[in-house]
Amino acid sequence: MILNFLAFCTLVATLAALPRLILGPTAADRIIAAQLAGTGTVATLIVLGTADNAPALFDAALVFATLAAVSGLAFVALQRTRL
Amino acid sequence: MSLAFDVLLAFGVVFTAAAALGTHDRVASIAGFVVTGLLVALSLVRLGAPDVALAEAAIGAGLTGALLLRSAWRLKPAESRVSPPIDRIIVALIAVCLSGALAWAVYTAPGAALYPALVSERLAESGVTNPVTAVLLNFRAWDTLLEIAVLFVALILVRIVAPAHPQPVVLGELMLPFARIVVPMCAFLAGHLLWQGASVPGGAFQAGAILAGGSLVLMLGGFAVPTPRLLSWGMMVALLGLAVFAVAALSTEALTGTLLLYPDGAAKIWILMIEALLTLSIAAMLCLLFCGMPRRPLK
Amino acid sequence: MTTVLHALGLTLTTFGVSFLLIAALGVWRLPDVLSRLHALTKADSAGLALIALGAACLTGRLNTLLTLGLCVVLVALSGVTIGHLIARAHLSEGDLE
Amino acid sequence: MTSELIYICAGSGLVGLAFYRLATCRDMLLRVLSLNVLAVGIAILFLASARDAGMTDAVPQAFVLTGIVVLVAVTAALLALAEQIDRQRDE
Repeated sequence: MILNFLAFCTLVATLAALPRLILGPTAADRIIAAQLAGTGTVATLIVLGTADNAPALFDAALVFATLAAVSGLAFVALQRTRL
Repeated sequence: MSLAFDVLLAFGVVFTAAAALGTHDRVASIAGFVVTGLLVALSLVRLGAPDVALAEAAIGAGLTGALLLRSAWRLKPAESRVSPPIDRIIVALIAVCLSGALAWAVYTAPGAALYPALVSERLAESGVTNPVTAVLLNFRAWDTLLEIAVLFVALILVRIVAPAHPQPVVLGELMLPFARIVVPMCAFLAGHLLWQGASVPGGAFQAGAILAGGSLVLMLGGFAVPTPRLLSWGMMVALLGLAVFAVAALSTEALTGTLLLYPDGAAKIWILMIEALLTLSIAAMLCLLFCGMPRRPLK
Repeated sequence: MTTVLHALGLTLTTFGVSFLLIAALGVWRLPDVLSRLHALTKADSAGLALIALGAACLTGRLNTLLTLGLCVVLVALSGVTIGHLIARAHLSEGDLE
Repeated sequence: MTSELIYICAGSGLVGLAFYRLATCRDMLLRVLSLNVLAVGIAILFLASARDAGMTDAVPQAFVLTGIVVLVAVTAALLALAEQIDRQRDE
């Protein structure tokens, strides 16, 4: 029950990055928001995996973490090629 | 509590997609799209489809995001001719009706669950214990073969239309340790996903996408410059998977008399061999789709 | 022993989640790019590490520890690298309002 | 069944949103984005309707997985074509 509530809180934290993504005056702000949302989904998966006692979700979290790293890098690198 | 989680997640998915599609800032739309992909993957996990969730996170969010970013600066924004408000109101009304009708139709559709019984009945002889892998590479392997062919056709289209843009980027000193950890991790994770795909969520597509992500890190970090030579090697690898799959289909036809019906008891070996080569081939194709192909100079 | 581990796990996870919430608040409310970056890196390193440690305590299996550890390392590493790259790009552009 | 209903609403919401954007927008990148959102919405609808007593049918899962992989190929092809159109417009 507590873990379900914690999973809910992590999702809230993930979605709380969105205002910055929409408002954020510079591109850097938006990349920061996307990065935080990526971390938030990884955390949500870990907490969900603990709550449902499904360690298979930890593997999914690992995939999400890898892809968050790759897409974050893509954001920064492809941003710089234009400059 | 779990219901509140679902409601918040569904709301987040729609809201993020609206934010991504509603803005004219390129970075905001693409970042919004990537976050939408992640949230959709999360809701697919909630819907009990972790295989699809892995593929959506890896391909739908990660690689599509990178592709869109690559094109974002090459495509000029269209001249901002806004459609008249009356048109937009009509379109919005049609869209709302479409959504409502779709939701109502899907919700009230008579659920005739025909496949689960069939799949679980034959799962023991498929050679794997993950039903999704069994469907993809045994029961309906023909579809998967054609899907790889579709990927290859897209690759040929990209080759004809878009020349490669090798752009070395200098990103600073921290890139080297980052690539040194992340790229081996990607290779390791791809192998892990490939191997465990037989019994738990994972498989060739997810593994291929992760591998492509690793090589994207190499290219974006400037460690592997996509020279024409490297790209033609990539093309060879991309072809190899398709060729091996086609040869496997023909040899099963010769061995058992049916296309892609594996010989008794050897299904696991066949599936694993095909999947391993498919992983390499899918990774090569996704990479080539990202960086484009060199165009031969006209003589 | 299991009760202690369980309580420890719950406490660690709660701490990690509150780190994440505070970081999200920071990214939302802080005034400029560099301070938002500062909030983000806390979530990437401390928040997720605490959550993963708590999850490892709660599941109590050794093989999940490896997966969770790799997760933490990857997210922390990408947070560090991308934070550095964003800050560098931001400073070199010189648009420090 | 309620949680399925929630996701069915989300999926059809995505489809409606993508349809609206496809119809009103002239920007090529946003159109490709809307096409992706449309496909994702249909995937959610498909999987939400494939759920039965806590289990998700494997065949629709395989279909959606295939669809996601084909979608990225289509996206790449569309973007290549869009770039080509832009280049020809310049000349």
